[in-house]
Amino acid sequence: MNLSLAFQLMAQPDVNFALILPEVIVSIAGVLVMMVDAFSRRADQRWATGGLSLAGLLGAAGACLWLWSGGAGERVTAFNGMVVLDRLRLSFTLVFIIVSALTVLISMIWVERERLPAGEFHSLLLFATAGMMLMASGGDLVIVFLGLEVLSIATYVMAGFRRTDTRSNESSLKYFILGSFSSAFLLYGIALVYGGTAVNTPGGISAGTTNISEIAARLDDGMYPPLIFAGAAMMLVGFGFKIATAPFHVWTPDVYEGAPTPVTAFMAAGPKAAGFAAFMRVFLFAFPFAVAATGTATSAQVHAAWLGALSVIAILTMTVGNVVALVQRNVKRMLAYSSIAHAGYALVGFVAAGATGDATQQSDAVAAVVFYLLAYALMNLGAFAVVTMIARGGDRRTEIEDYYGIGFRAPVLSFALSIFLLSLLGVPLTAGFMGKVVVFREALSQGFASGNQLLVALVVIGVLNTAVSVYYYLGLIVAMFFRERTTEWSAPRVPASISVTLALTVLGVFYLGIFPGRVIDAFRSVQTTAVTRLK
Amino acid sequence: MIPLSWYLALSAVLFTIGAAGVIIKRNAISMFMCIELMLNAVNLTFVAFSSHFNDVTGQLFVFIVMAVAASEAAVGLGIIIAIFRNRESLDVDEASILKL
Amino acid sequence: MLELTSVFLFMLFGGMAVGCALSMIVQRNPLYSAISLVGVFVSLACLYVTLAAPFIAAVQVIVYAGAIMVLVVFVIMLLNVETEVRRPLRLRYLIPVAAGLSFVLIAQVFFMLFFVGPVSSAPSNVGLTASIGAGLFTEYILPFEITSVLILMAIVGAMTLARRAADIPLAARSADSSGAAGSPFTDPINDSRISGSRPGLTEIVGREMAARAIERLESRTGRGQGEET
Amino acid sequence: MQQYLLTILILLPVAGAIALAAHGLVAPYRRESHYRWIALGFTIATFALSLLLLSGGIGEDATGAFKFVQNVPWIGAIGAGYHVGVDGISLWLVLLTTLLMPIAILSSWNAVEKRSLAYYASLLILEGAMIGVFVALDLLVFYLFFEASLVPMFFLIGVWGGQNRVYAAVKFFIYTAVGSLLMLAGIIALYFIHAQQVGFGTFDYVTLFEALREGRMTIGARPEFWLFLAFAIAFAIKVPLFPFHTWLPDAHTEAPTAGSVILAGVLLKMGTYGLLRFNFALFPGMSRYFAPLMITLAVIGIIYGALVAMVQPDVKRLVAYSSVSHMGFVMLGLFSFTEQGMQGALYQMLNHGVSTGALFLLVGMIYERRHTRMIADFGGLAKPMPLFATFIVFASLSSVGLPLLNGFVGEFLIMLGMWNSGFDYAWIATMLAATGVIWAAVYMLWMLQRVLFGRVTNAHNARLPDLNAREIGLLAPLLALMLLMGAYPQPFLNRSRGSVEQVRVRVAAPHTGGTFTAGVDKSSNVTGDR
Repeated sequence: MNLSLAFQLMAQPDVNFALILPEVIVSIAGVLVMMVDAFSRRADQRWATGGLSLAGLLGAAGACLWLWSGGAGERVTAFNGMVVLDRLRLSFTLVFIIVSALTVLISMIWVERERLPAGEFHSLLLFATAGMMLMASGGDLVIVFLGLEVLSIATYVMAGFRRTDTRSNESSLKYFILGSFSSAFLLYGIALVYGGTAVNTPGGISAGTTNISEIAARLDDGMYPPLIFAGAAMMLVGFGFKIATAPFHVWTPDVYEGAPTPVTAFMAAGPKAAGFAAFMRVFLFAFPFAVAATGTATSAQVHAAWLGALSVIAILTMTVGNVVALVQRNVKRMLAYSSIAHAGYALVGFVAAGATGDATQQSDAVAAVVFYLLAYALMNLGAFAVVTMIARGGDRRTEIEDYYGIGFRAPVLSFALSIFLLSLLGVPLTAGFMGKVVVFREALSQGFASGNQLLVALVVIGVLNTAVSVYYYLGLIVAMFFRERTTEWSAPRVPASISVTLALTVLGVFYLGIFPGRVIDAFRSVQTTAVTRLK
Repeated sequence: MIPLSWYLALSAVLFTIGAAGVIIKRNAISMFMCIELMLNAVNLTFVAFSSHFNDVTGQLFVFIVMAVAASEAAVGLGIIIAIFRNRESLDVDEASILKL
Repeated sequence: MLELTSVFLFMLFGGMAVGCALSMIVQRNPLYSAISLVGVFVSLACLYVTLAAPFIAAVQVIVYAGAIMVLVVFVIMLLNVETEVRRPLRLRYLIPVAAGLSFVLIAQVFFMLFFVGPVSSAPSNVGLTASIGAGLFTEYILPFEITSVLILMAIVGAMTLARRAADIPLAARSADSSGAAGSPFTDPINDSRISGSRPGLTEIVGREMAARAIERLESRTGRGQGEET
Repeated sequence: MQQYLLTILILLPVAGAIALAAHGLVAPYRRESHYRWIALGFTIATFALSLLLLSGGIGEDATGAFKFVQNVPWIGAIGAGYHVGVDGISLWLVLLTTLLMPIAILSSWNAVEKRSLAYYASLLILEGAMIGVFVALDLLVFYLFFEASLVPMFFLIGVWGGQNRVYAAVKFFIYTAVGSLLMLAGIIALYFIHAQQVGFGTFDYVTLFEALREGRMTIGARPEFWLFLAFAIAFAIKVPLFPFHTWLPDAHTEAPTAGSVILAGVLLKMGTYGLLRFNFALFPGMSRYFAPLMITLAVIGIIYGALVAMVQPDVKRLVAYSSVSHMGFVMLGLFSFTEQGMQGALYQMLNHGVSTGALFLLVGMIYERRHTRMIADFGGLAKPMPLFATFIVFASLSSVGLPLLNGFVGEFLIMLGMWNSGFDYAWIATMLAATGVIWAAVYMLWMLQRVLFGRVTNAHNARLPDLNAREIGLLAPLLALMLLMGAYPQPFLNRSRGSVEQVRVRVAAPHTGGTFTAGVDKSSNVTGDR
């Protein structure tokens, strides 16, 4: 046996680095950061690695915009369909880059303050970013899975980065155990779908596939439809763990509370958005709305099943997140529950995207979700930047009592935090409000157009939950401005990198809140081109 | 030859045992081993499908999964060592600052 | 018709796998669990051989049984991990999830047993090293390369986490502890900016070594007492 | 200029807030007194600019059309536009806002020592948001300003308020925020109804109004029921109408003086303004359907507010409950659906802003001197503080509705309108409301008697300094307005007639609606010859 067989099997590898340029740039930057770190003196390490990371991310953003402007030509897939260039990917990639850049800015002062190895932290962050990008760009489940693993493994380490702190260790351990647990579910789902999509052709059994668009094409002819159902259910559980939807959210508060605050900021914004990217990529494109199929066809049944399950999950997620947040006394825990609730709001947009067969409407809904996640990322990172400053050495001061009366003693920090909280709450003129409006609007317009009462109900529940959330967001503002402090406290000096972060996030929150049109239009046009390109 | 479904059933049983183990076990290393068992169950599914369909993709996937499992093992054991250094115990209930 | 030898082999290795898996979760000593898990891995490798996947079978033995489990056993021995104590079930809130899940899985098993798929065709050559190599470097070239990033990152991560705490300067820890103590709160940021207040390298190392020595001494005596009682 | 005037009016105070913040950041050796001068400068400039609105010819023709309109697309993706304009209804409310703002800032000249930067910045942002509410002609923009006005007020109460400020601030925020969420739901529903029937979704008030009037868009009875409720509850909380009023006494009592003045003077009017502008114009059928209920609640509010005010031991709380009573009158007038009633209601909104504003200022002044507001702590103040006594008597009489003062005009028109409204049992409502006037006289005069007259019972009160020039200066314009509005209401009413008439025709006519000129002949212009 025989070389000839090998040659016979050997398809031409479809290598095209142009299509994965952002991922390549970020990975190279990660390696460079490690090299620079190894050869630089300790004192300027933080600036060297931080600056290099920012440069790498900037380069990736440039590459992303280049792809966006059609720089790669008309090609939409590469590496034998492993990577797709559609604009779901590009818009998410931009969000990831923004999240990572802001995390680098927040962490620059933190790594010095805690005497942590800056180079390792920044290179792990860059690798995690590459992982997130891969999750959004994967045209094949193997890439989605690998991206998820790259992201997860980097995040496990980052969560445990303060090695001498037991809380950080435990957070890391919990994240690791439950993260790998959910990966196993996802993987089992992939395996079952791979088996379920085998097709009986006249020439014999044609093998199953893990290619997302292939899966969609084979749903109705698959030999073992029950396997597809089981696989989809398993993947739902796997992704549900990753984006912390109820009832798979139980790990979130512990992990978020224990992890170092800059890492928590990153985890709540980046991996969550990446989870959404992969989740939407897989479920919208592999199990799409079945236009022509009859109700008994597998594709229609799978679609109805996951959409129904997702709606229930969305309701649970919004409600659990908000209700449990009401009783939290720790700010990081409260923000963790709030992040669960926000995942629920974004899921409403996801359900809207799934409920339609119309390509334009679907891409509009996807754009709304991306916008929402971008808005959430900005306000969340900003809020955690402030929490980092207030918590100080060792992340000790994160109880609500630690915020009593700081309002006018640290005006910059507390006013910035108030803006972020109001935005999270959804007060007009902020990004949070606009995000909710666009997401709920998509859901309602689908609901009214198709007579789908479920979507309307989702929006109503979302609005009710917003009303509930008034209480706890306001509670923190009340603590900062209206309460008196009994213990001694001096305002922390705000270092330059944090000032920049706060300025960027505050401006971003107001920009997205007041002039969201340009950004939404950009995401939308992108989504539409994506759909037409892929057809 | 054995029908495909036997292998699938076997792997489902192994997966369930692994998942149950994660929930029952309270030692971090044992939990980690249960997760490895779950991954192996998935691998069995892949290999069974692959040889059934006469398609190499499933085995390639298994190869990737093994690499992932190895990386997870390295990082997971690193975490376990770090936590043991600080706490001298791997019992996830014991002295847990954060509730699980 | 089912070939008797294959049925026998399947029953043998499948039974071994399930038995070892059960033993793994029943054992209270992590070391025994680890050895049972090695048993599962080996049985699975044998099953891969019956599935005409010799390459994967070999890798299974080398990577899982050879590398990962050795690492696990090494860590267990290194850390002197204690035997588990039986206590009421942890993660209570997961019980409904678990119940639902196991129901689904058991239903799946039943479904699979009653739905007897067609018996596989003639022995294939997809499992051979050549075809896997060809696949890895054509179709799976990108995943293969991502794997390299993954492993690199895992090395960095494991190193970062498991490195001894000694290379963290003592100054950082004292800042931590003063933060915990509360008032008067010294701001570590401001402190760290005063370059004059930083101890020199020799001082750090010296203090650190002394601290480690004391720590070690204390922990040793502490543990000794614990064992006696 | 015409086109941008309103935008400038909204942004000028906000620019003032930004200037304050910049001053605070840039000048390291800052003096707190700079802030109040900056704030005063910006508010006076805003007031001066807002006077230009009078030159716009509003109310000179009968159409009541919007002037100073600016309409530009804002968020293309969801069809929201930035559309502002001013008509006879909003004209006076905008002017009231810009007038009260410098007064509010002057009133806190010495009262706010700490954190004055944030204080004045909050007031300025609040002013921008309030002007925005009154001129917004796009429902989404209206909602934005409606909510945005909440945040600075929340801070004003919570940071600079009295003892119980946290409770009051949170209650205020949650009540109004939850109410306005309902309105948001209604706004979005309107958007989709328009999208379904006309083909494109819009938040534009004028477009929606025209589509409804010309029958291009019809809202079914059941949706209209819910839509009316969604809007009406949001506004009723703001007014506040009887069962939703519980946040008001707390907020008023705990707020700093300037906050109370703005709250009573302007913020409450957002509710009645919203009802008049949106509920009546967009849901006329349901407005008629709900009128009996609303009238009942209004009458209950009038009497309840008055009775509770009577037993208050705290002057500020007394004035707060009198607001509940007065705003009941406004609601009564609005739901009479007659020209007199609605014009009277609009007029009463202004009156209430002026006279209750003045009362809160006076209470604030006495509080600054004595640090108490309990009626029992005072007595015989007329002797040491004759000027103060004069002013408070004057303002109280205006609030009570003494003829020749402004309160009388409004209340008389409202009761006349209600009497003529043609509702069954309208006379009962009118009679009951009239007793409200009597109760008002009782509680106000009783309060005056206990505070001002008699012997000086408390030694602290004997040496109190009388009002100083600043205080006289900030009260004088309000007193002048009371006299002017009481003696010569015609110019005020003329300006708003056309716009009110347009809404009235819509809401009083049968549901099919007609052109608004068709309705004019039906009602004689009683308004003029009072």
